Amino acid sequence: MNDKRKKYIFTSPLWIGIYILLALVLLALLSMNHLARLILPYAIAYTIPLLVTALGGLYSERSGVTNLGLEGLMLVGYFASALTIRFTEQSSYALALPLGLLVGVIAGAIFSMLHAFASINLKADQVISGTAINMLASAITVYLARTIAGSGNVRIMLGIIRKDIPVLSKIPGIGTLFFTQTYWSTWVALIVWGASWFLLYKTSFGLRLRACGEHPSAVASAGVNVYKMRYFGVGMSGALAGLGGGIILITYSGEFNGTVAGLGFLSIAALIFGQWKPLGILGATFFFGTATTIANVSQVIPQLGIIPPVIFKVFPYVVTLLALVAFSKRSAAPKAIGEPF
Amino acid sequence: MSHVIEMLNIRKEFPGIVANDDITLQVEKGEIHAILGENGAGKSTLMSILFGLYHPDRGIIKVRGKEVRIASPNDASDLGIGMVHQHFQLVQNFSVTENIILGKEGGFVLNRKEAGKKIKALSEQYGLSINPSALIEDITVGMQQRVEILKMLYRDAEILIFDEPTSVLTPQEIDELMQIMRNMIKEGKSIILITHKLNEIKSVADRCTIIRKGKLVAVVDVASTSQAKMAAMMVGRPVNFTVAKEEMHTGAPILEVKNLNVQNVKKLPAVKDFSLQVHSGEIVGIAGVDGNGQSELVEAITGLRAIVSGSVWINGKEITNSSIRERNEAGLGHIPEDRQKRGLVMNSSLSTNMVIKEYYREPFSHRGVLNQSVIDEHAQDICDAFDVRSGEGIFSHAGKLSGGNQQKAIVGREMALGPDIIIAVQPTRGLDVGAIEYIHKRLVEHRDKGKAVLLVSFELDEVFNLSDRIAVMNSGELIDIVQTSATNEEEVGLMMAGVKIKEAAL
Amino acid sequence: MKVRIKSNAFLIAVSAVILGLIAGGLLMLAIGSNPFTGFYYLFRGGLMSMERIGNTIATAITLMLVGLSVAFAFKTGLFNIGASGQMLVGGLCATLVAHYVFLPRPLYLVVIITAAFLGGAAWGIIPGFLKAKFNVHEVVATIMMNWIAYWSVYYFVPIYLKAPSLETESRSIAISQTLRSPWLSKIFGGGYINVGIFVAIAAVFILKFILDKTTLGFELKAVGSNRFCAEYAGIKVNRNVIISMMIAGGLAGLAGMTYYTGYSRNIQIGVLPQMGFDGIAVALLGASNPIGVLFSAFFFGILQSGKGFMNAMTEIPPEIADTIIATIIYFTATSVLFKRFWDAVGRRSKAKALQNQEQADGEGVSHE
Amino acid sequence: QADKGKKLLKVGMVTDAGTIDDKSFNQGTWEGILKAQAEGLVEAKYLKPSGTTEADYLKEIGNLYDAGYKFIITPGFKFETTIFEAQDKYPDAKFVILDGEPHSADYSEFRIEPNVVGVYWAEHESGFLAGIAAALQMKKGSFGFIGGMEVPAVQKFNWGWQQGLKYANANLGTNIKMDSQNFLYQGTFDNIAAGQQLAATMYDRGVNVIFAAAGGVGVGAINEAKNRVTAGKDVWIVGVDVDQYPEGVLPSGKSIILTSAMKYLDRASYDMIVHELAGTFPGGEILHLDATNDGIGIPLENPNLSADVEAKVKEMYSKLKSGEIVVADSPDGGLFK
Ligand SMILES: Nc1ncnc2c1ncn2[C@@H]1O[C@H](COP(=O)(O)OP(=O)(O)OP(=O)(O)O)[C@@H](O)[C@H]1O
Ligand SMILES: Nc1ncnc2c1ncn2[C@@H]1O[C@H](COP(=O)(O)OP(=O)(O)OP(=O)(O)O)[C@@H](O)[C@H]1O
Ligand SMILES: [Mg+2]
Ligand SMILES: [Mg+2]
Repeated sequence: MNDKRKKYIFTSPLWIGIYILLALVLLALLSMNHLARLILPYAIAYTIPLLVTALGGLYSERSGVTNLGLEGLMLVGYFASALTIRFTEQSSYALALPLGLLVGVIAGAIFSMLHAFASINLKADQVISGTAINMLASAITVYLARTIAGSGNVRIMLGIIRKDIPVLSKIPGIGTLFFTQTYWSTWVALIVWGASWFLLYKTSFGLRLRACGEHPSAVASAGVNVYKMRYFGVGMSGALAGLGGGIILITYSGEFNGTVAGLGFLSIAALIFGQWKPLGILGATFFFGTATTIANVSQVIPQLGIIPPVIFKVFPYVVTLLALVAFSKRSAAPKAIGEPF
Repeated sequence: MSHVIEMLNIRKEFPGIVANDDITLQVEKGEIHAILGENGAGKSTLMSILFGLYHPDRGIIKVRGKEVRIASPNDASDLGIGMVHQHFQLVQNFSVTENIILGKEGGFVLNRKEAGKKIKALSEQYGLSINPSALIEDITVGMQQRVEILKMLYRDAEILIFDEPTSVLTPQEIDELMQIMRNMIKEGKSIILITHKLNEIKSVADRCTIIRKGKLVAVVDVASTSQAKMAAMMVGRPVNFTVAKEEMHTGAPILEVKNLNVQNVKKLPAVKDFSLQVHSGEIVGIAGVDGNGQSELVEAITGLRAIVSGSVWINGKEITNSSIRERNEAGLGHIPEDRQKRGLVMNSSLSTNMVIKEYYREPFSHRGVLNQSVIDEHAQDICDAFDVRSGEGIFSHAGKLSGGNQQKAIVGREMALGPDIIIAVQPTRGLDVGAIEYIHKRLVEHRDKGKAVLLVSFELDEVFNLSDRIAVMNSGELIDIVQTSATNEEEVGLMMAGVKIKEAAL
Repeated sequence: MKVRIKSNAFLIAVSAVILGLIAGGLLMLAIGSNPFTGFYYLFRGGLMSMERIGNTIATAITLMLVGLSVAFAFKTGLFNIGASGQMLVGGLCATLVAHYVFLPRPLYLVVIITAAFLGGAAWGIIPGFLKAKFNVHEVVATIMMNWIAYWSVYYFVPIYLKAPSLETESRSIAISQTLRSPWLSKIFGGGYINVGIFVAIAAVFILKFILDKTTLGFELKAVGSNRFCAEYAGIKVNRNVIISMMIAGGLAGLAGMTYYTGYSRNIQIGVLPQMGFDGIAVALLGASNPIGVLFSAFFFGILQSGKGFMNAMTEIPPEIADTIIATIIYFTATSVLFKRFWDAVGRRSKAKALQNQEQADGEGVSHE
Repeated sequence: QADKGKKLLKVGMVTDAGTIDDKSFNQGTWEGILKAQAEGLVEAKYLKPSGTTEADYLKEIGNLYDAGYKFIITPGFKFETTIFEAQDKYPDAKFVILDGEPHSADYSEFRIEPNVVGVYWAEHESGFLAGIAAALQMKKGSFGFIGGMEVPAVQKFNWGWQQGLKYANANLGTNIKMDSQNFLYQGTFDNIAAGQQLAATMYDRGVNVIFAAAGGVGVGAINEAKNRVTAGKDVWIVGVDVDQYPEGVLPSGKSIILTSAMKYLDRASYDMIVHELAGTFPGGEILHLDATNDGIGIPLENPNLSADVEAKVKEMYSKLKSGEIVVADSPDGGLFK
């Protein structure tokens, strides 16, 4: 669907992402310091948790349930992964990481059922329920971390080792930018992204799910159980947010420390910024990832040092506000979002 | 004689109301069977039960002689039952194909092309001519209805239910629909038709089941029963189809609209170069099919929508760029189209709702501080005068009132403003006969006081009953304004379809 | 009839609180602690001496003002999760006043309150404006504003308010320039209670008055309940959205003032004040009613300030308090359950009353 | 019998920002207390404040005090004003403040009562020794520094580290490159992502050894080093405060922590407890722990340093002790920042 909407494409988040990318490629070619090479791999690493979490939000919101609880769901996955890895890494290091991610996914999905139950069965205010999820998650995970692991922190021994992709990494330019120094979790996330796009837009299941977010009674009258679809949507948001949390752990953080520092909320912003579309989300999260990374490393890059750091730091947030202003006139929000059925 | 459908002794209760009380419906194969009943009589409920959306508290359903349990629309669909709902069940930003195949996609991976072909073929077979790849939001209401019909045909439905299919169509589209129905019968299908329009029943139906307040009244043979008789059975008393109304002398123009151009949500022209005058002492009715710019016209006049060009005047004062409040103060009253969305604050008390346009004025408030007792008195007066009934009086939340009482409250509030002109949009939609009569009477009274009324209605009967003059709108244009006494339904119907009689006559 | 609705909200809040406490008790049991001991020390920690009561009140003051901010926005149908950022900016303005404005006490208080209110209001008005003019979702906008505030304060403080050696916070405010007042401290034996309590309580009643008795409140509530109807009625929806966010921001700004220049004596950088989020809970438990907020702020204040003592006396982690609060909010969100429960109870008792009455009438009058 | 009935000294600790097992400041302090507890000397409890304001700290001190913990240890300079208040408020309690001394909020009054001991460390000496050790072990290469916030203790580590590297280049025949862009303060103690990204960028630029004195930011840097070493690169981290060797351990059993610039926090808290029990609590004093009193140094065991290097560092250590070498606690002499 929506093949007719191409006319706006050049202002879409995807394209903003592509512009940045092109600019970076250009910089990489021009600059002796390989600025882009210094930034891009880490920007991608930072993007991925946002991407999968926003994708989770996409499932939920496309099925018609607002999910403000992504932050909390990420945290649950973050915690469950950390705990699993902490208890298995000694006996089998090779299996610990994938297992940890899996448990994170499951934990996120289970926890999200609280939100599903409240918003689907009880027709509760979804914003409030989502807020409760966030509060519950941050209180309970830290509580459990304290009682199970002894302190608020759960540290793991080693995350994923970055690898160059054979052959592809040898391609000049693109190869060095995208295929060197990658985490395997990044490819998992990208596969999830591709599969989600396929599921949502190319299958009958996706058609039904999206219809639930637009006009649930039409779906019901077509003989499809709207409750089940919405449970699936919310469950996926929990699972993917859990995955996002797990990826934070095994890529750059290496420890559960009781907070995902607003990344869940940022994912919601990316979901809206990306206009509830997989490509848009990819562009929006990539934008956040890159902008934040630039802000973080600007200190060590002399070319960037001349700009006051506060500019870098507020840049992603200001741009998001501006982008939302620019896109506001044609919001693609699912029509029945937040409405109980 | 074989019955394709038998619903025997069906009972369905909702909290506080028995929607179906021991109703029996028998439909023969190859017939068009009409169901007639007042608003809230329980027609839609009965059909929802047949379609598997509700489950009966009691009663048996037989399809082709076999007793069945219909637990979901899927079961209904498997039994060959299809339904076109009163409110279309279409996803606006999906394509025609996607809407039709939803729930019956056949396979996990979508094959839009294949489905599109099948739909095209079906559409040609029944003369529906539809573009499978168009988006619903881009096609007309009539076309949307065809999509609903195709949805049933795509599911190989043998028994087709139409719930008030004509209320959104032009007379010409109605004729086409009737033809499509006859085609379907020829193909061996059976049809259940729900409509409030007796002439339609007369024109296509074979038999008619009449229900009142959830109970079966009679099953009649249409050919041998007069319209008046059917109406009387439906309501339980002889029905007077017209409102008593005296001739009035019209005075100065109260509302003037000059060369108005307005865009719709999608930024397309919705009202084109529209001009109209409404004088004191007259009711002008705007006739037209839903979606031809009436809503945009009203919104432009009332200030809810920006005007592209042209001007609006009340009592000779230009209000084109005035705020909504300034227009209210200039003497404009407005009974909005959607009483739930615009008309009332559902989770506030009636008393709050009754001053929602006047709360800032003396005596309801003084220097920004509300005077609650005066407000309550005012609300009580309106409720008394307009017979608004509710559980907790003026403290009831507006959302707890029945539709008719909500509408009476709104009409009361607007009348209490003492406006020089009232714009009444669909003032009786979804109301029962009693409430309709009441509101019609009040509108005519308003006119009789020398004030003006601009009535917008999709019901030709209502327009003819109330209006002194009729303005016909099609695709945002004013086709013509005619004296009610000098025209008839056929002529107005043609104009609603866009035919300019005057020019055609030339 | 109004009374019934209110008591309904009250019943729901109480039910949620009880269930939250039970959930907390179960968690205590789960780690092998005695919940009664736990709750005993939790509440003792908040209330056992005048000084502790003073500290509890000091915590409640900030919670109350943030709670009012969130509740006020709720009334206009807006969800303000930007209270943290508004607190920071309001707090920063108050801190600047505290450092650079020297006036007689009453005048000084007026200036600092105004400054904090305006600072928070400025931070609230931006999302309000974006919502009104461009329909930008206020949830996203306020989140973005939080981070913009976070980083602005982060870079502003070290440059303009640098302490001699500390990088993590501004230099301290002279005690006479804080909101603490000697006579209050005397009553409460020290503690961080400050004149913010009067600001907070005044805010409760002013808001109550605005919402219930004024045309402004009438408009705000109408916009919040049904903006389409409000628009139709001639109420300027956009203006009200902006006003609502401005006042909400201002209230959060006042909360920032009480936190940074009353409870604390300097503004911390690198921290989004958690209270900005706790205020959501306060507003929800208080059913967005100013009086409700007053009580729920005190209740949460007790939990917040008692948890440390509980932790000192038992093996129960202080996070239990946050868990209780979170559970309460979940139960508030799912209050439909209680509503059904209490309605059923109500029906049954009504039926019973009717029955009794009929019996009293002697001849079981038939209702057919 | 009498021993059992005797009430143990109740020792409380209030943590600074971060958790009790921060592998750094809090943990070091707590380990000393735990040691005393394990020896049956005391009963211990730590409380984590809900914020980092003076009020939050004082509240937890009050909680400990009311719960009977009247010997309270607080790690970090952020407690200076807190203890200034507490020493008067709780005259019958004793306080140890690590890394600071009590003073009023406006710095107008520095006063230490007989119930308080302040402890300072010569972080610059510790950083100096770590610099010597790292330089000697690597011989050549490019070194860097990531600090958390720009606070005195962190700054002194940085300056000492640079002086150590310079000293080794000048006197011990090493060739360590120091580029100003590789010496920086991230600005927080908790941004793990930034720590990882900064370390990655530095390593990409050819830095071999990073001295990370940065709390959670350092955790990110350690993660990055682990990642690179597992991938076969030759990069290192120098730990801070405590022996961070275990933090850098890989599944192979090796650690990426070259050595650590330590200050013996555990020793300080333990010693203070022992003094108190012996009745020799040095109340009212401000202790300066440095090489002369074995308050700083690198770990006793450094699996990643060769025996030669360790011997050489010992030699330097004795020179520090004797005063033959003096390390400046300021950036004078052309140091970065
Ligand atoms: N889901 C429901 N819950 C409660 N009451 C309902 C529900 N659906 C219908 N009703 C009530 O049942 C009665 C019958 O409604 P129904 O929709 O069947 O009437 P109808 O004959 O189709 O009327 P109309 O001509 O207006 O379409 C009405 O009083 C309606 O308010
Ligand atoms: N979908 C629904 N769900 C729940 N209750 C409903 C629903 N529809 C209608 N009702 C309730 O059913 C009752 C009858 O509704 P309906 O709209 O048919 O009113 P009515 O009896 O026709 O009154 P009026 O003549 O004033 O329109 C009302 O109390 C209404 O609140
Ligand atoms: Mg009705
Ligand atoms: Mg109906």
